[in-house]
Amino acid sequence: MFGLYLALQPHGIHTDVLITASNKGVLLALVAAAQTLPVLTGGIDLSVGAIVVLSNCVASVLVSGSGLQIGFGVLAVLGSGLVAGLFNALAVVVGRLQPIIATLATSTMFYGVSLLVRPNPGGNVDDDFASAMTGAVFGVPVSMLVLATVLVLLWMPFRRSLTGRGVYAVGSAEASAYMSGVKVVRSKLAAYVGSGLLASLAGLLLTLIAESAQASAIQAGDLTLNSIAAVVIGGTSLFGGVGGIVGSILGAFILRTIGDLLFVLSASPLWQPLFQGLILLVAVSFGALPMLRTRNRLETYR
Amino acid sequence: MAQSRSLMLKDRLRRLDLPLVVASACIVAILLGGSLYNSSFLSPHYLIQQLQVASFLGIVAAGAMLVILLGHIDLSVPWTLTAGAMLGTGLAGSTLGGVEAIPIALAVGAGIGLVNGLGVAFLRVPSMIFTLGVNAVLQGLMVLYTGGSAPASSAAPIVRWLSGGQLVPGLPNAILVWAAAGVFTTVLLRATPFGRSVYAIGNRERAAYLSGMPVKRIVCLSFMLAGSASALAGVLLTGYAGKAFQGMGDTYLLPAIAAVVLGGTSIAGGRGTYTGTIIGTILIVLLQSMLAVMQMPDAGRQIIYGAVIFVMLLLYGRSRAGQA
Amino acid sequence: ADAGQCFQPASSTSGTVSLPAKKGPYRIAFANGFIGNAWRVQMLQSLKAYASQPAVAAQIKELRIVSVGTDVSAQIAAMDNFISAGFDAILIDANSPTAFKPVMRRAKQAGVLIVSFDNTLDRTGKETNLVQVNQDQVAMGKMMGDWLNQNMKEKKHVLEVRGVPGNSVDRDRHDGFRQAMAADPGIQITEVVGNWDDGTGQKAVADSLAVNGAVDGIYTQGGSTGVTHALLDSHKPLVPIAGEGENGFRKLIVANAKDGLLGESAGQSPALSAVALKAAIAVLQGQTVPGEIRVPIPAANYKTFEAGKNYFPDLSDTFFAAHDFPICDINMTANDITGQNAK
Amino acid sequence: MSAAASSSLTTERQPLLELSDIVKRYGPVTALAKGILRCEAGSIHAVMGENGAGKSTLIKVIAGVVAPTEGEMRVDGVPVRFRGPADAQEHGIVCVFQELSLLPDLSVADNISITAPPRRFGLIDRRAQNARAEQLLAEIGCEGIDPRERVRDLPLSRRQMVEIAKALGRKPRLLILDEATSALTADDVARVVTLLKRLRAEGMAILYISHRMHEIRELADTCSVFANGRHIETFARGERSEDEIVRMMIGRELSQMFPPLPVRPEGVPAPEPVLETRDLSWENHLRGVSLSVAPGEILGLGGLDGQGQREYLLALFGCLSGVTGEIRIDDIPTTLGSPRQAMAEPSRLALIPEDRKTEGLMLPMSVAENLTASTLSQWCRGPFLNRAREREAVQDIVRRMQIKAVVDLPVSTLSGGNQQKVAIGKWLLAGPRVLLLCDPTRGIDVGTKQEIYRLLRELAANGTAILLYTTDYDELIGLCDRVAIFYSGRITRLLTRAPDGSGITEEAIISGALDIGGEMREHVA
Ligand SMILES: Nc1ncnc2c1ncn2[C@@H]1O[C@H](COP(=O)(O)OP(=O)(O)OP(=O)(O)O)[C@@H](O)[C@H]1O
Ligand SMILES: Nc1ncnc2c1ncn2[C@@H]1O[C@H](COP(=O)(O)OP(=O)(O)OP(=O)(O)O)[C@@H](O)[C@H]1O
Ligand SMILES: [Mg+2]
Ligand SMILES: [Mg+2]
Repeated sequence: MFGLYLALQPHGIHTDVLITASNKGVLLALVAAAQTLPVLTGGIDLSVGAIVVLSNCVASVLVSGSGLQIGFGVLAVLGSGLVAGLFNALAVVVGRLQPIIATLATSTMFYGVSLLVRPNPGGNVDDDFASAMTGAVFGVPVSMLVLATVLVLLWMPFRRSLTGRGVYAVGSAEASAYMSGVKVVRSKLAAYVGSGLLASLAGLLLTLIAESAQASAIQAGDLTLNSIAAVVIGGTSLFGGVGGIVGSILGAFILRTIGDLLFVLSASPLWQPLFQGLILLVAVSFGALPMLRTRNRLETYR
Repeated sequence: MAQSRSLMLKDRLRRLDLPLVVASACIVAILLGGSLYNSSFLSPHYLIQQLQVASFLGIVAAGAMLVILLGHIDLSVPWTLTAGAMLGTGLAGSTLGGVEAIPIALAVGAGIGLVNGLGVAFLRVPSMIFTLGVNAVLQGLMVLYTGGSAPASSAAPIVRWLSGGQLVPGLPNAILVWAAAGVFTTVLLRATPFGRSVYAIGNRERAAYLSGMPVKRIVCLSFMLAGSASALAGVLLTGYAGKAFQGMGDTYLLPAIAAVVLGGTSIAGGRGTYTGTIIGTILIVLLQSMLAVMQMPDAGRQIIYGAVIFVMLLLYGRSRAGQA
Repeated sequence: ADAGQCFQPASSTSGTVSLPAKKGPYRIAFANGFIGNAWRVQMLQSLKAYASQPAVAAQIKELRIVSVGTDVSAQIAAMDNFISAGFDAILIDANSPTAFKPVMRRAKQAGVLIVSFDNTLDRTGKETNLVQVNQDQVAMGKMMGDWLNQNMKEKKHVLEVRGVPGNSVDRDRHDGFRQAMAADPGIQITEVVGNWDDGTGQKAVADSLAVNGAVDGIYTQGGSTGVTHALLDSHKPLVPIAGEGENGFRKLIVANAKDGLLGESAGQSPALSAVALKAAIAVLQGQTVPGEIRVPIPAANYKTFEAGKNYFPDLSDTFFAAHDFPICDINMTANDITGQNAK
Repeated sequence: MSAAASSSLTTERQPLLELSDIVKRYGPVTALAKGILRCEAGSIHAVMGENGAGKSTLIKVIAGVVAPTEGEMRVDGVPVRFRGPADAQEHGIVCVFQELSLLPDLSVADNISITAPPRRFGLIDRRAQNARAEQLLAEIGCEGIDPRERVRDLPLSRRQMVEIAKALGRKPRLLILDEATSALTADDVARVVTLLKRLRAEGMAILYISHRMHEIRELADTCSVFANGRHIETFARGERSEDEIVRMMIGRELSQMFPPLPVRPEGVPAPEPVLETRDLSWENHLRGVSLSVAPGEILGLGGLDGQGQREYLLALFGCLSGVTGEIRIDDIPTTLGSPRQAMAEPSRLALIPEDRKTEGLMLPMSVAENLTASTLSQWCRGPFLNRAREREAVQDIVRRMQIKAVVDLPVSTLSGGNQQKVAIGKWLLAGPRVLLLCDPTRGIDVGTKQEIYRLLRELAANGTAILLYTTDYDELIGLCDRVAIFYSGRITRLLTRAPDGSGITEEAIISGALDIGGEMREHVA
């Protein structure tokens, strides 16, 4: 689909198009990746969007000044995501709250904090750093490199680690996992904290793209919903235990491309939302096809 | 036997009443706390007004709860509500004085619900994601509808009467409509095979299917009822706000879910009562309203709102082990 | 009326924009953000209505419109797409006032004209290719405040219904209003958040009236119809109310003015999109226009309301009555706009 | 306790595990009132008791899944309190739980080394892990299972073998099997038995729970009997006759296990079949099954596990799509597209599914609600449920089936046996013409088993046609009028009981199950 979109570009593939397309694609991809971890445990994180916005606001305050200050700023941003994620994790693991509703509550709080950090839109972000991170090296968008790094250095090892497999185990059958001596607590903690971390990375990227921040509840909500859509399109089961981040990243790019198709197929503005909605609906329904194929009706019931 | 009866009593307490008790206590606490800030939080006028506003959310929550009991969720509430309101007002002629807005809205809601139901029950797309897509489609349709044919949007007098008028002096009719919806929901859930099946499906869909329950039909029906509930709330809302407008449903999705869960319904399905949902609704509405009129930066509002819900959940919203 | 009157500078210091003249007709794009409310829909329709007027249509080879939703990065990407697709000018209604510095740089390099309106951008000073078309939000807030000051019987207690928190338009209108109110420090001002949304506004005002008691005047940034209904339903004395430009609001004022519901209605006009297009064409033709264009605020009040002219009994409540700018030669009738079918 | 018994217990050797007066309460329910146990290295200790006796609870305490309410537990004489299963495993105590603890979405290999996989550079080494799984599976004679396969795709019996392999992989000092053989076929059981004997020889302590007397007879060195949560007696093998044991367990004599078979008087013609299938086929699990069952007869479906018996029952009950062939009810071709259709007139089928926890019951709902789940419309007045009538029916069935339960408590609080009774009782209320049962006595104690056999015979006598799939040869021989042996989706033998009672013999069943004589066909996975 992405290819189709690029191919349909009236003026061929232009690096700026590539860069901005990948920037916004990677942004959603990171949020989708963040969403994937809790979903794999059979949970969900409705606060990823809020965490993105929160770290966006934090970054717009801290990522400026000398190289050292920028470095600390970045760490602080990731830290904010880490703390938010930890908060969710404790709510789910220690508080034993249903993730969907617990993160619903925390997202409101995170948004509130974002408003504290940034009551009015704005912020000063180091131009050079921003343009460096949102530019390209040898024609490869830096954001893509960041994404690749996350995949290779974080996800792949994690998936092969005991805790990582614990995440799948818990999502597959929590009671059995517990009975088999799987480190239930550790795995769940890892999932939600990791989610917060990736979300804050997305928030950082957003800040560098926009060189500013705005505490927008709408954007938080949209990001969360899109992340869930991307995860599902990417083939991760909302019941947990099946799927992975790679799929979600593809899902994110597909989702973004759905939006971009509007540029090439110039639809009348009033029809655009309808088209996008329909394509989204079709896209998410594709995941259902295997279900339709099973001949044993029992298997289609939980 | 006597011992066993005391058993089931304890069990009842453990299963249902704790949320109701805590939530009710919380309502009282909020009111008292508020009355320290401003005594008129206890004035009948204010309280009635809250009930009137709560009736819209309460009706939406009735539908949301039905779907949640099945172990599903309906994220298409915002634009189902809006579509019901806009089409209801837009398509209603003046012949019957606009009262046909209600059947139209109910039909629209049921239609949308049917689409949701078919997608969830037959295509087996996870409800969370399918209803999300349907919501997007509906937004597109409504944009097209407003843009295409600038439709009439002001509520007919009779619709205004239905939500603002007072059949019983001092009591806005919206509250009566809510009461009716409440009775309907409760009877449906407690005293009909349909209701029993809803709980069964929510607990173990496969066992329900093997017990010969018409699982798919019940899922579809539930989504249709939920859609109609949202649409009905939409019409009442036009009556209250005087007009139907895009985005009028945006502020109802999350509060509805919160109300259902704070009312003690398990988000995983299979457990919960509408009585609880009513209390949860009132709790949410009061909380929102009081925070709205207290003079404080919006950041504070958001944090307090989230924190209160969070603490309530900690008090009784926990999933028991073994349920895993 | 010539363009000069239309393109009034915000201030003498706000500079001008002129680019080397290009030969028309032009390829112009509009990167819209959110679309899910009546104002946005009417704004799009006004744009198309204006663009389809023969004189204007002659100047336009292509008018490409996309609505990208609320996501900042998506809107930035949209602009980059248009830049690289070689459009002559790009209109935007920005999702964020501050998020576009980088893409503005790229537009400047590519020599593409950017015209932002409604939700405009915070200038950094470097943008020589940016024209901003708006109504002065601060002035609008101040205008409302002043009108209330003149029309309130007593001046003890005022209710201010604010917009979406964290949004710059809300910030500006609020500042303007407070400037006006500062004239009389004795006034107690109660604030509630209305999100520019009828439902939210109505609920907030109803509750505030019930709890904090009657007021002497109300200023609402938006959702005026809902706010007015709240006042009408509250059984409290009707007081002057300053609000937005919704047709429904004006209907209510007309209906209840005799009972003391005096009303001032000045709104963000959806026709700003048309003015923006007009400005874009002007600059592309080589004219020099102010960098910060401030179109007159289309205000009307209970004295000046006139059916069929500035309010429309038979049109939808959600229609925004301030739909034209005569001095800009933008005089589409309400029907021109609503008649714009979806094709 | 008899002198003999006590003397056999006073061994000077240090016991590996010792429990004294363990108590476990779940809120109001006392699951275990007096848990006493003593396990020694190199010996197999069998725990017996009827359903709800507290065996599983005892096991869960030992395995650290639940913390005891009272009492002390000693490992190598040292008092211990486990924080969780992980903790118990540190002490070398490994358990195969009655409710399997496998992870359906993970591969067999993943499951087998779930906690301690082979690693390279700190990361899980897939290849080594598969090799390890293969070797462990081979040890228990399951070369057939592919380590890469998802557990979800395995039949229950295979899963139990995987579960056992998983337990072995943890090099336990004390291995606990809680009804781990309940779903296994005879030859799998044989494999497990030889394995356990070897492990005992290697000095492992084994705690073995089963309702199958002959397994215990063959394996156990020591036996402990539990009844309603209390330890009754512990004795060495051969000290007690089986009748004595049964009496200890269920507190009464157990007369003949199977009810007497009916004898049809001369001249009375055999009744017309109510249900008949003509070469019924589905995917590659059913390959043209033609069979018919008449009112009053119990037709057994035998053969190795997973030869299509399950699918046959599911097909009849409308759970499979794409079934070819013909189903005739009263000799009229009928389509059964869903359970709803199957249970309606004229067929009036009922299915007691294989897995009561996920298919038969809605565990969190009350016993009463479960019992009436299939017949709601019967208890309606107008559109509304008539609680009084519903209650009556429930009380009646509870009495009739002697279900030990408070009807308003969640069915999850019942023991396995009583849960199964509820699953069956639900369908008795529907008064089916044809009753399909899928291994209904799995994990059920002798007493309850006998009740169920009586019940089935009684139903048959009243004109119900019964199709019974079971892995237990004794049931086929003792209970069934005819037995159809399945092999890779076909029927290889149809055994009919001769008037002299012969015709259905262990030899016939086994040779049919292995398709000896029939041309060999590929085995269906
Ligand atoms: N039956 C059960 N089913 C599912 N989860 C359970 C069950 N019983 C307990 N738990 C959860 O598992 C937690 C203990 O799990 P576990 O023993 O894996 O901790 P842990 O991960 O080993 O701790 P750490 O990571 O610090 O070593 C309990 O706190 C509880 O939340
Ligand atoms: N989680 C629980 N809550 C309440 N009661 C329970 C729970 N688990 C078990 N029980 C009760 O404890 C008693 C013993 O249960 P347990 O499973 O140990 O019996 P069992 O000997 O294993 O029976 P079976 O042979 O059927 O497995 C039963 O009466 C059961 O109802
Ligand atoms: Mg047991
Ligand atoms: Mg048990």
